[in-house]
Amino acid sequence: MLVVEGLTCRFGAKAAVDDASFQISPGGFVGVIGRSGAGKSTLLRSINRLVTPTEGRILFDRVDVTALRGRELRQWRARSAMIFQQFNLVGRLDVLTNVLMGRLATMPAWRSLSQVWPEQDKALAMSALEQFDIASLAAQRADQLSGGQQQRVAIARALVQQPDIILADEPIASLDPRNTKIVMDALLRINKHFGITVLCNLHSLDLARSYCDRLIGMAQGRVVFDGAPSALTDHVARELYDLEAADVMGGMPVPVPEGVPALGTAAAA
Amino acid sequence: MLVVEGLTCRFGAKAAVDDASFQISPGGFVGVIGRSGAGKSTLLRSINRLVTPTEGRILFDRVDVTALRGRELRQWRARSAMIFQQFNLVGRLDVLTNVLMGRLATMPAWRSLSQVWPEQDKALAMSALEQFDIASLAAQRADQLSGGQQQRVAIARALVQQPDIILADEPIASLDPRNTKIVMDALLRINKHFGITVLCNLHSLDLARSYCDRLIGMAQGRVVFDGAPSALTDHVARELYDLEAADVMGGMPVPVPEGVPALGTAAAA
Amino acid sequence: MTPREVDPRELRARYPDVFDRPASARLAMPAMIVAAFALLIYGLVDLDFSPSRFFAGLSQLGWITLMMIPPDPGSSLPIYLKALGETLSIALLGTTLAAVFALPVSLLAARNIIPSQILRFPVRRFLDSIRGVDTLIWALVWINVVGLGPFAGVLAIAVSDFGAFGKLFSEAIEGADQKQVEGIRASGGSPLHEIRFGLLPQVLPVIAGQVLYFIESNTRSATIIGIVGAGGIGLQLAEQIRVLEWQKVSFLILMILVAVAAIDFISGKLRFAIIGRRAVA
Amino acid sequence: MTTAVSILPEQQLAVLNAAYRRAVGRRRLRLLGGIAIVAAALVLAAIGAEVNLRTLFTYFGNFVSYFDRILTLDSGQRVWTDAGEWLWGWRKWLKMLGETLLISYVGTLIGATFAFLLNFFAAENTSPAPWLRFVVRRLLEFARTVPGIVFALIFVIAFGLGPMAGVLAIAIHSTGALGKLFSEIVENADMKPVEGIRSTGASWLSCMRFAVVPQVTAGYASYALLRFEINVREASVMGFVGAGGIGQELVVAIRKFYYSDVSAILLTIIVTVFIIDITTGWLRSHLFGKEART
Amino acid sequence: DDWKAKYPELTFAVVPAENASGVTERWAPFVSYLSKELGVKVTLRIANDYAAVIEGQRAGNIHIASYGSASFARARLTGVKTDAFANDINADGSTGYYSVFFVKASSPYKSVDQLKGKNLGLVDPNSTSGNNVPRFELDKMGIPDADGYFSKVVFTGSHENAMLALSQGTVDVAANQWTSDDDSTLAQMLTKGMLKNADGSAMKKDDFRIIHKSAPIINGPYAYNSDLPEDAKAAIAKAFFDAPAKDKAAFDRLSDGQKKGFHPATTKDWDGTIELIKFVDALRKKKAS
Ligand SMILES: Nc1ncnc2c1ncn2[C@@H]1O[C@H](COP(=O)(O)OP(=O)(O)OP(=O)(O)O)[C@@H](O)[C@H]1O
Ligand SMILES: Nc1ncnc2c1ncn2[C@@H]1O[C@H](COP(=O)(O)OP(=O)(O)OP(=O)(O)O)[C@@H](O)[C@H]1O
Ligand SMILES: [Mg+2]
Ligand SMILES: [Mg+2]
Repeated sequence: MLVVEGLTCRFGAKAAVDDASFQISPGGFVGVIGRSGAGKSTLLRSINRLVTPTEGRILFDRVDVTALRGRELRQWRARSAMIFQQFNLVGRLDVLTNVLMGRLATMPAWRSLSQVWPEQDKALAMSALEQFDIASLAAQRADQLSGGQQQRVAIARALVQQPDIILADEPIASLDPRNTKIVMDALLRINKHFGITVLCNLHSLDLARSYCDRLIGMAQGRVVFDGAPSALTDHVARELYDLEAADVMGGMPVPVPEGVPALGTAAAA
Repeated sequence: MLVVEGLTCRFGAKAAVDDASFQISPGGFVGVIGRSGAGKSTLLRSINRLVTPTEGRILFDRVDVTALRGRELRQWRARSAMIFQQFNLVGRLDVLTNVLMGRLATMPAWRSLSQVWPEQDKALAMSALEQFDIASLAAQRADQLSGGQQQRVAIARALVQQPDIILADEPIASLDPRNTKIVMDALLRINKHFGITVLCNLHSLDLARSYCDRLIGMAQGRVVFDGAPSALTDHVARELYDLEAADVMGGMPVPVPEGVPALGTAAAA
Repeated sequence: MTPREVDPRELRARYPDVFDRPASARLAMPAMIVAAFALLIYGLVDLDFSPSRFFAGLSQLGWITLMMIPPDPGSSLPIYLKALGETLSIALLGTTLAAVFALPVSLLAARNIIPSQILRFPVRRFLDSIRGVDTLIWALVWINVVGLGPFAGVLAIAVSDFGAFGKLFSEAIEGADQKQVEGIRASGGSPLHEIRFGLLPQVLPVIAGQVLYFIESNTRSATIIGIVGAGGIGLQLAEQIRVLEWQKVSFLILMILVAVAAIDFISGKLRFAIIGRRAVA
Repeated sequence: MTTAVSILPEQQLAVLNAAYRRAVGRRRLRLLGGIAIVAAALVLAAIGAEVNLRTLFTYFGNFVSYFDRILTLDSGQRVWTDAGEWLWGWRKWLKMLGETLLISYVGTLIGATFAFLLNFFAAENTSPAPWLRFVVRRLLEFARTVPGIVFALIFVIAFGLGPMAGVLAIAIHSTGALGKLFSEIVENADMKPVEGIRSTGASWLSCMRFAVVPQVTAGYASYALLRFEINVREASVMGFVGAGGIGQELVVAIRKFYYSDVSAILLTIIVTVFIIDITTGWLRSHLFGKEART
Repeated sequence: DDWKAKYPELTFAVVPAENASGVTERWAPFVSYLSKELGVKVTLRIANDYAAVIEGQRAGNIHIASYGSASFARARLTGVKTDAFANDINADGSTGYYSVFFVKASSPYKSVDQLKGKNLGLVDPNSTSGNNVPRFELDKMGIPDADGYFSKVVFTGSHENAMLALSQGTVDVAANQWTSDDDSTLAQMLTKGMLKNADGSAMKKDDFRIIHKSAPIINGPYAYNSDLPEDAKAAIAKAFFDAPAKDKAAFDRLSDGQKKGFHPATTKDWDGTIELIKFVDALRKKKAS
């Protein structure tokens, strides 16, 4: 059970997240939607405690995550795996080592520092890579991969953490349809099979509606929508994205434009 | 008229693009689709001459782009604007200056090096930013922006180049639906109004079908499909993505999965 | 997701080079470390390091330190302050000159700007030679031109730091992120633009740090400024050490420490103004 | 000309431009202020340093005079016409160079090791606590500010005369110098990978090992090798403890005006610097690996 | 006075003495006295290295210099056009100092010939009293090859280090400089309490013994540029010799009243030193071959 109470994160004067409150019961698959700059990434980062909230509390299974320190904080981070929008891989390490980073919290320091990885951890990492079709790249440096390949490495790293909750920040932004499906299915599978909570920023409303049990809509740092995907009416979506409803809800298959859209329509909408 | 003849780009032993040939007539809006690692980015980069092709030729309006050097090469780059998958902004410069980088080729060196930008260039850059809703961020450093904001800055930079052809590498990967629409509409508008050729890598087949006149499908560096969107049959798409046709063609609104997909289906598909 | 689902043996068979890396790959790094330490141990033995002597001497270590307490400038404080000011200005001017000349040359020595090994080679060897020539020699050379005095010190510092900056700057440039440069190149920017807008913003904090460090280092060290007859704080310090005035020595060291800390502070401020504040670990 | 962007109406532009100018103006003002201060300081320094460009240009011809002399043998011929006479002491010099290299190696390695251990505490973006950072930074400043001679003298009194005292002094100074430079490299590193690893619950140590170290090793290597080079040339401390080596030999030749010896010893040192620099280049390209994909 | 028009400014270069502090303060009053006497501006330059002074005089932009004996000889030998005109008179009226061999008083050694196979501590290769003269003296005693005669000859780095090494037993005999019982490196170190017995108690003068004293080494000269006009040279020399009388305060400041005045001298007075330097130079290549 993840409880977020009055969470606020400020950068200088700007509140990236502003008094957000919600609860997620175990095993939920929750999508976070909203415009660019709405504070979605910051919300996820503050749950993982990469950003220290300015105000408010985060509880997980009745433990106050906001108050954790030292070893316990690290254990919380290990339990809440994060997938970053910009991958955050270590470019100069090879792919396998990048994935093995997900196992760091489980092994004694001497093992990891001397890079003597346990056999079963290596096997776990390899199978995660194989699951996303990139096991053959295991020995390559991460900064030589294509965008989609890097994204999949980052997802594999999160999965080998064997977390209780996954915080995914646009995990499919750079993926092709096949990999989008592989990744979303994998998230769904571990969510349903193992009861792992998933909190996922998504830009595609259609994906969000297909996969999520529940959606949280953000605008300018505030939670402005919280409910089942079916409750996301045209009206709400229009508010959320500041757009003509048809453009959002019809999904991406925008009717092939007849005339050329004038500049004004988009910019002034 | 862009003509690509037998283009091959090798990195070591690996051919990222392998003997690709096609022609694009002026004013075309062509989508490049294919799996991750298929060579889409490398294709675009070699047209802009950021990667030197190992073999083959690229002609634009009968000029051999592959043979250009020095000043002429720079002018070709200015004419073929590139939008990068990872934005490639200068993180420590402010947003407006980043956009003004698109005007470098048009002004004498002393002006740009001393950062005395012509008024009309500033106006152009500001208008481009405003068109994408981020004029208010003009004075911020690029590395402080959210992912989607950065992407829009990168697109603005490409547009102010006032190019003859736009090479867009997944320009909407990190964008929300509203901005996706704004950006794709902007590309469409300049394509249709001003006859600027657009060559655009896309992961969303639906978007590709909605906006493009023609699609080029790549797999393992080779061009395996070239035709109108309507010619992209289930069969071809399946080959291209190595997937069940329904998953690709139905567009992203995957039917809400009933059972949990087993690991095998995705990985072995 | 869990290892149970995949048979490790099967995985192992499929990716042998991941699980059983060849001995040469596995042992290369440890072998290099062992070799480095073997040479260290050999050096320690060869240089008469003996732990017994070390520990026997430890007890005596505090002795001079005790003589240094309390630091006391005697009546020379105004002279010391003036000397510190002189040294600072010579160091500032000399180092700035060196940096101004080194920046363009360092571009010629950087691999990502001049890919041709043949063109880079002479530039790098030129920089090496300048560094190889002792600062004492540069001082003598400049004395022949401008005579004894602080100006000769400025020039000597400028030349010898030029060699070091050329090397350091070029290596900072080689480490820069190519993506940003490519962004400029793709919009038709000339090589000059790539450097000005793509590279400089990235390497500026590194360069600023290095320049400030060299100013600090030149302030600390006595050699050139003292040799060319420009006085300075280093001369005062060398003198007090020579005549064993420990309290004055410690006072001078404290003064220099304060100056060094001040430069360190400015350096930090400046670099972070360029880098921009970021999440702190 | 093609226009991909339509210019906004005058009025709207004016508002946006004004906002931009306001935001940038403050920054630009501060920058100009900074430049003005630096310029003023440089002018003051130039006056204080008795800069005299007229003398410089009038007598610039004398620049070669010293080099002219050190490249001349006692017999009045150029040094390279009689290599045997010029390099008469090569056996001795090579032996001294070898000793010096060993001393410098030991001193630099010990110093670099301590600098490596300390620098993460001194860097703003990786230091676990501000007070620790403050303490370590002051410690490093102390280590490089106290003159090597003072340390050498203390060590001579404590441990007796011999290379040990000099090596320790070099090691301490190297720790201070490298510690600061290393920490600056760390401060310039990309923090995204650190965040990536931290989010997996890794300890501070693991974050340093896996996210920071891979990014900074190349920079460390080049600073450490530069310091090695400086320590090879460094004569004063080692001369002071009676283990002069090649640096001391050079200084003696300079002071006794054994001109051709000066150039001959310089030659050995310059060749050594060449080798070190080439090694640096090789090591760095090795550490950076194949150029990262852009 | 046409030389003043040609030389509106004279540069006076000084290298700090090994055992005195505050060179600047010491010399400033004297230089302003010179300036007043000569009627032209005199600039004081304190260089930390004789090589710099020699190069400066060679290039002609140092007009007056205070040299050490050996460095003056060196300057002459390398063709610098400089002429000596005076040197210092010590408190006891002498114009020189000595290089001596110290041993510990508790040791049995009474003369150098008892020290065959023992360890010798020299100062540094450049030191007159700590290297050049000792080698010259040994040569005169019939020991041309010190490195073969003693089991080890070490450069200790400084005069202080040589005494330290002797007190710690690292060397059995140490060369050092000595003017009188109250004026030597040893005396200075004893006052500072820098020399200690193994038990930590301070050592005394009686704990050391001098077993050999060299011929006097003449105090270093004051020299002017040979190219200066004769009347300028005369004016400079006169200003020096008049100093103790005309501006006693400024003169006494130079040595805290330890020196009595300037002794007229000519370049010839350093012929002996030049011989010494030639001897040392001859050793250079002999040792290697
Ligand atoms: N470190 C920071 N310093 C200053 N401002 C920041 C920082 N991080 C985020 N912001 C600002 O906070 C706001 C929210 O950013 P965030 O990255 O959470 O947006 P987002 O919803 O993830 O957007 P996107 O969909 O484009 O990724 C943005 O306006 C951003 O500019
Ligand atoms: N500089 C390089 N060095 C080595 N290999 C490279 C380099 N650039 C690309 N590659 C390889 O070439 C192949 C094609 O890469 P490319 O970036 O063109 O793929 P893509 O189609 O854009 O994929 P994505 O959709 O994931 O961005 C990949 O396997 C990649 O690993
Ligand atoms: Mg985001
Ligand atoms: Mg790509």
